[in-house]
Amino acid sequence: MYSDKVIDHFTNPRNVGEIEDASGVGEVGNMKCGDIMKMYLKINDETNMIEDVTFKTFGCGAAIATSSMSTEMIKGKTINEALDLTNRAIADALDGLPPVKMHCSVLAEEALKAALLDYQKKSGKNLGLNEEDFEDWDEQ
Amino acid sequence: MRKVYLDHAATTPVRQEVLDAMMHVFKEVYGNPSSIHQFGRPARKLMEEAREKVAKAINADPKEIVFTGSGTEADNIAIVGGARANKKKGNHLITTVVEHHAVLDAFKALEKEGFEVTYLPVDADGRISVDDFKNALRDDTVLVSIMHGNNEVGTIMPVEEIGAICRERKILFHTDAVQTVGKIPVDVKAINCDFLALSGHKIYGPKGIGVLYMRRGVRTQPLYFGGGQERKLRPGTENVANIVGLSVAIELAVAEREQESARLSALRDKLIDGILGSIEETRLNGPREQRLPHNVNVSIEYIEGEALLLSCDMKGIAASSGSACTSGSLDPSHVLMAMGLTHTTAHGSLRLSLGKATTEEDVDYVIEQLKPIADKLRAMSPVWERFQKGLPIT
Amino acid sequence: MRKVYLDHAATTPVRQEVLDAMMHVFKEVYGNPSSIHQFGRPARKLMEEAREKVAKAINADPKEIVFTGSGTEADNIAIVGGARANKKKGNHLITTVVEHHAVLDAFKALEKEGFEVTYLPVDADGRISVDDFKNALRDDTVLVSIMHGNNEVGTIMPVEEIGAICRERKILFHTDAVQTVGKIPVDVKAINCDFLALSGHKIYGPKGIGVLYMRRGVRTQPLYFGGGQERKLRPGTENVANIVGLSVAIELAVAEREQESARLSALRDKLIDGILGSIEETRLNGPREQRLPHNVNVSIEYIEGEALLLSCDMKGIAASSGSACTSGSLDPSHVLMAMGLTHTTAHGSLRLSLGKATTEEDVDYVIEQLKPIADKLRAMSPVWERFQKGLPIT
Ligand SMILES: Cc1ncc(COP(=O)(O)O)c(C=O)c1O
Ligand SMILES: Cc1ncc(COP(=O)(O)O)c(C=O)c1O
Ligand code: FES
Ligand code: FES
Repeated sequence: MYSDKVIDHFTNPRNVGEIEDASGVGEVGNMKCGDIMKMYLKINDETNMIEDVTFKTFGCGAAIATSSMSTEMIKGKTINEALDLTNRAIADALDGLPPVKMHCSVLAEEALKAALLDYQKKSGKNLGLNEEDFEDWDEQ
Repeated sequence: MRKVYLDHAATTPVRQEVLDAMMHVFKEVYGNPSSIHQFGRPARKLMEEAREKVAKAINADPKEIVFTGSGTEADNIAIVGGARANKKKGNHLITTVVEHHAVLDAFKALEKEGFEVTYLPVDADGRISVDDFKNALRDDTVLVSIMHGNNEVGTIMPVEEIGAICRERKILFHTDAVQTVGKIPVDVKAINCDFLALSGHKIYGPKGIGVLYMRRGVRTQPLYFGGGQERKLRPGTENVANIVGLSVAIELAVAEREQESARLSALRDKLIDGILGSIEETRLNGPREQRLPHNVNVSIEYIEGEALLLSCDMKGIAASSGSACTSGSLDPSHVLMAMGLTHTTAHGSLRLSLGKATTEEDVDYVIEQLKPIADKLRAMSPVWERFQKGLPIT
Repeated sequence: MRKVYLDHAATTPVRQEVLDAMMHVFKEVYGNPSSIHQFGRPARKLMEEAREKVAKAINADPKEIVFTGSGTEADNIAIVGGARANKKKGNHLITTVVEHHAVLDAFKALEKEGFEVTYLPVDADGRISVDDFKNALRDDTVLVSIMHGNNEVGTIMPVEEIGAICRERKILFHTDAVQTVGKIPVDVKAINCDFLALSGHKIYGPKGIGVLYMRRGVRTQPLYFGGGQERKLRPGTENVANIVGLSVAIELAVAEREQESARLSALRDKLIDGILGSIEETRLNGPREQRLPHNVNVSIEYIEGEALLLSCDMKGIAASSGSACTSGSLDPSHVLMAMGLTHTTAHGSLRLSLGKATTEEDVDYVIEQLKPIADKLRAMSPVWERFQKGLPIT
């Protein structure tokens, strides 16, 4: 059912935890199954570099694995690079997900964007993120 | 690694005695039971002997036994066939909210055909109240279906009381005994049922075979059409090997029931106590008393069922969960929700169903393994974080 | 005494390769395919591999394969489900008078629901005419079911022509290929069918398993309700052992088809010629050409089928008959009657269906034994007496 990579990230999830003085925190619930993902970002205000990222997830194996993979994919990257990350790219990086589990990868993308939105608010920078877009997107 | 199969409520391995009997059929008795020649006659004979065994196991008459292709088929012929065949007597049906989908979806289909259905609620233990049942009865109630024992939380229903009331009022009463046969006494006379459904693969028999008990004189109608097999209720060449297999399985299950159920009940209680005692914020789903001997169902709060199952699987422990994430569907188990659990609690449910091969060592192993699994998943859980910080959990 | 099983059209023994595959499932892969743990996953995998094998055998896509509990179920889901699901497109259905009861009785049930059914007649060989079919077509024809090969007399139907017409007019076309797979090519693309039914136990697979081929995009609806198995079309825990068994059976049947069918055709013709040549007043039922390779059906005039079967049985020969006396029912075979046989001729019919184990010696033995049997029964027959005296026979 799950690829070896999914199982690896599920069994040994990377970057689990909280960041005390996070630059941005995003928590989203995927309404589809009532699962929750929370992402913490530590961003360098000068370089726009994501220096640290952690997550916590209440969800299935796919949800945990995509959370873990997404943190690996953005750690050390810039905000702009992180903004380009899609759930499909995360799923691909895990060698794919079963069709019924694709929606779980949306959770990871959403949590990241929510954390960046929080950073946008806190930092006053304009990342081009827009709260309403979010809600629309959430319902899709 | 140790392998601990604790999903006997989902399906069981075929026991050796059953396999041997089936092998005999495959190798020696391959004729069609409808054929009158020397290859067909022994097949017919074996089939009728099997019917006698099944009848005896549930205190019925062989003429009251219909072999079907699954437990689902037996439920459907009783409910859908029974309601349709007796439509002119009334339009109202009663069942419960915690039935297996083979029953629930049959009633949903009947609703679309114009029947009115009352779905009885359950209490926190998953049990209906006989008073609710009495209040639901109407003059036009024709058929009632209440499961004998619940497949998810092991709750035993008061079917004898329901049966007595139905018999008195001449209302057809079906009970789904798929989970109870071989675990608690299943006696069609004591239950006073008109229909009863069984399945082979829950009692160490083969998959793809079921039994419909149908009391003499009761009417139903087939859902499939074809040859005259099984009194036209289940047309198609009879699956002799599976019929024989099921009969051996049920005979042994009933013979061993008392002793095995006592053994399982003790293991069950040890497992429940072990889990509740070692992992904080854990609750038992379903009752302590009047619970099927092989069923353990606990919610380990603030973690999600599929993740729990996968973690257990990696330790060799096979279980199941009422979490929606297991199936990728929207809602968690309708049974747990009907019992009043919140979404999160239902999501964190774990069903461990014990069986013939389960040992005390298995139980110890599970108790020992479950705690670190729960700790690890909770460390990842934002809901656990909220709980620990005393924040509200939605 | 020699034992000659010539009732392969009724059912076949399970071949060793199939048994071995099934045994592997019974012993090693007993999980429920819906379970996500290490016991369930291999079961799911085997099931999906089986689906691929079956798809390949009939030139379909694995997504188009639905496992059912029998050939009867496959026929019913296609016909009853297909007609009901497409009811708003039209109310008229077409089939033939010589279908198996699994098809015929499904249409009878649909008539009771308000559908109009045209039953196409057949010629003396048991074959429908394509012109009759064209004439029967109406603007509101929604579903057609024409069997691929007849189980009683071996007639092969012009399904490719029917299929092409149906496809062009967007009418659903089902064909019952229970008797043809492994005997003649069964290719869903060549036949242009929307549905096709198969059964395991006619091809040296187990009883109690069937396949419904369902072309992508085609709609039907279930007749039973329950779990989500087989896209909700056949709910109930999957019979993994039988599914795997059927897949091995069909793979081998198709691989061996050409060679085995050539062998059987030669034996079949030898048997036909031998019987017709040695016993006077005997006729072949069904065609000489375009006949299934394993089917012999002869009427030995002026004797009755059940008596004939019993006599054969005493000589170790297992066969079947279209006589009403075999089943104790009133009318002899609807197939033979539809072909224009008189009651007496239909009563004296004998079906000998050949299979893998049939040898030339078996054929010789039957030819040799049949003559004295016929003589003996005719000596007892008042009808034979009338015939010999040149008196009219009613
Ligand atoms: C032509 C035909 N259709 C359907 C069936 C029914 O198959 P099953 O016995 O698997 O239900 C049979 C055999 O009995 C058959 O010969
Ligand atoms: C209570 C109950 N009823 C019905 C069924 C359906 O039985 P089967 O899988 O044989 O169709 C099951 C098991 O799946 C069950 O647990
Ligand atoms: S988080 Fe629920 S299905 Fe993945
Ligand atoms: S003569 Fe006895 S059934 Fe026909």
